[in-house]
Amino acid sequence: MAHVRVQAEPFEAGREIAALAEGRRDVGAVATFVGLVRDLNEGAEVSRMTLEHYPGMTERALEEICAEAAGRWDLIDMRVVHRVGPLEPGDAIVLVAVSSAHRGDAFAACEFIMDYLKTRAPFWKKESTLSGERWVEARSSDDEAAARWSGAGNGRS
Amino acid sequence: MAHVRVQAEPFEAGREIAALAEGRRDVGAVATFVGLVRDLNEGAEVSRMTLEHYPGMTERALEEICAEAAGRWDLIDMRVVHRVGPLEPGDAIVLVAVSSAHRGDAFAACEFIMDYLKTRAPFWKKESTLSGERWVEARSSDDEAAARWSGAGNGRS
Amino acid sequence: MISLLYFASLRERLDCAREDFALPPGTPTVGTVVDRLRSRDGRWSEAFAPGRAWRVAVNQRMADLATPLKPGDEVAFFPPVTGG
Amino acid sequence: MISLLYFASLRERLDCAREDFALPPGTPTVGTVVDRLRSRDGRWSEAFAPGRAWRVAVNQRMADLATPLKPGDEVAFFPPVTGG
Repeated sequence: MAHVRVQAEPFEAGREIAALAEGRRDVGAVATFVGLVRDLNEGAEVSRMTLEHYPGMTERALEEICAEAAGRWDLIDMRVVHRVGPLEPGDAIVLVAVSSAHRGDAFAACEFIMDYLKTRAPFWKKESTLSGERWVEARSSDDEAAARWSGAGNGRS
Repeated sequence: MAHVRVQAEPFEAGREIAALAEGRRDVGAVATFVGLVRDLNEGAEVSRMTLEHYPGMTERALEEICAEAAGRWDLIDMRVVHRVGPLEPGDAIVLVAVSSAHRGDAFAACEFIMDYLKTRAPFWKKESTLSGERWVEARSSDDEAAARWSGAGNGRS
Repeated sequence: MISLLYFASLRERLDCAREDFALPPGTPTVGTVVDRLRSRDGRWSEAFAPGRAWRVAVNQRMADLATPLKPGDEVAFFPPVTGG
Repeated sequence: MISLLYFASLRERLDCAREDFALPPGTPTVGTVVDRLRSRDGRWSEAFAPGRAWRVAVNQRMADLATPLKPGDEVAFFPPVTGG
């Protein structure tokens, strides 16, 4: 049921959110996350960012993450849009939007999908800084964020 | 720093999200919640919904909730838009959007603002159903959601 | 004098949106005013019955029975909120 | 034969995006292939050194050293992901 896209073009968050509610009367909540390129990462000024991905596997990984969210929470629909190629500070990289009857499910699933996307979907960032280009290193905080969701409950107290 | 509006007119989620990121290069995350009118509530079909509010206090309450969020998390900006007057199933009622450098802060603050808005901001819903009009009763689940955030930590495990 | 405001189901039940109210002498609180309102008639005593859920704001900030009042205050009574 | 794919910093370090690879005899696994790659030269042995963080996917699903391989499989090696 999830809608997943990988594209070089910018996306419009409003259009993605509207698509989740359009023509429906049972959606009570849409939780959305938009991730953007910051001009500062780990202390270095970032002038440009290039996103590489693994075509085919990316879409499959995103769909599997959405399917896992659908199994954990009571959701109506989901959309994930991830950009690839060259990006600049201020550009949106990723959008995750989740619709549900109630807000608790929508919030939890949206955060879950982002946390899992950050550790499981095959995208890699290369930054251009004053001291040259560098591949962004994976952060242990992202692993910890994803690990919250494993275990017995849904990762919350 | 928060931008708060109460209005009868529809809002555009995309425009509100864009306003948080426009001309900035330090925003890494925007978490957004949109609440909509459902056609079914507590087992009854809803054909129309009217939102009453307490002019003056509403804006103040929303600003105070945002100020409290700003004190708890590392946030860049916030926007809260709440509609009043007659609404129909499928219409958006409320938008909360929070920008931050990192996603954890944006998600937590957005959910916090919604939970507090639901229990502290003076809005009241009246539903039109097949059996007539009725004021929506406050739900204990909303009190419980808001209570998560009090206590020592930030309400999470 | 103070202003009393009523909202939503409370406004409809009492058939009153707003009234001016003479502040009782002494050191009046929200509780003093509520006692006076309860003594009006069955409709009012029922609306403010001890077991019934209602909320109060003084000068647009959430308050309770112990909140002190002074001339010119705006006191609003309403049911638990249901926005969002 | 199987296909080996390399992404991001691993592709740059090895100067290789894709190659065909003769599947070793017996009951080959990802581990069998990695052992062969490590034996190529210093660049390869360093890229796949035990302490180094890399990930592997077989037919576009996350896998590990024990994952069995069969002819036609697509095996991808890459650093920990950093999207989003």
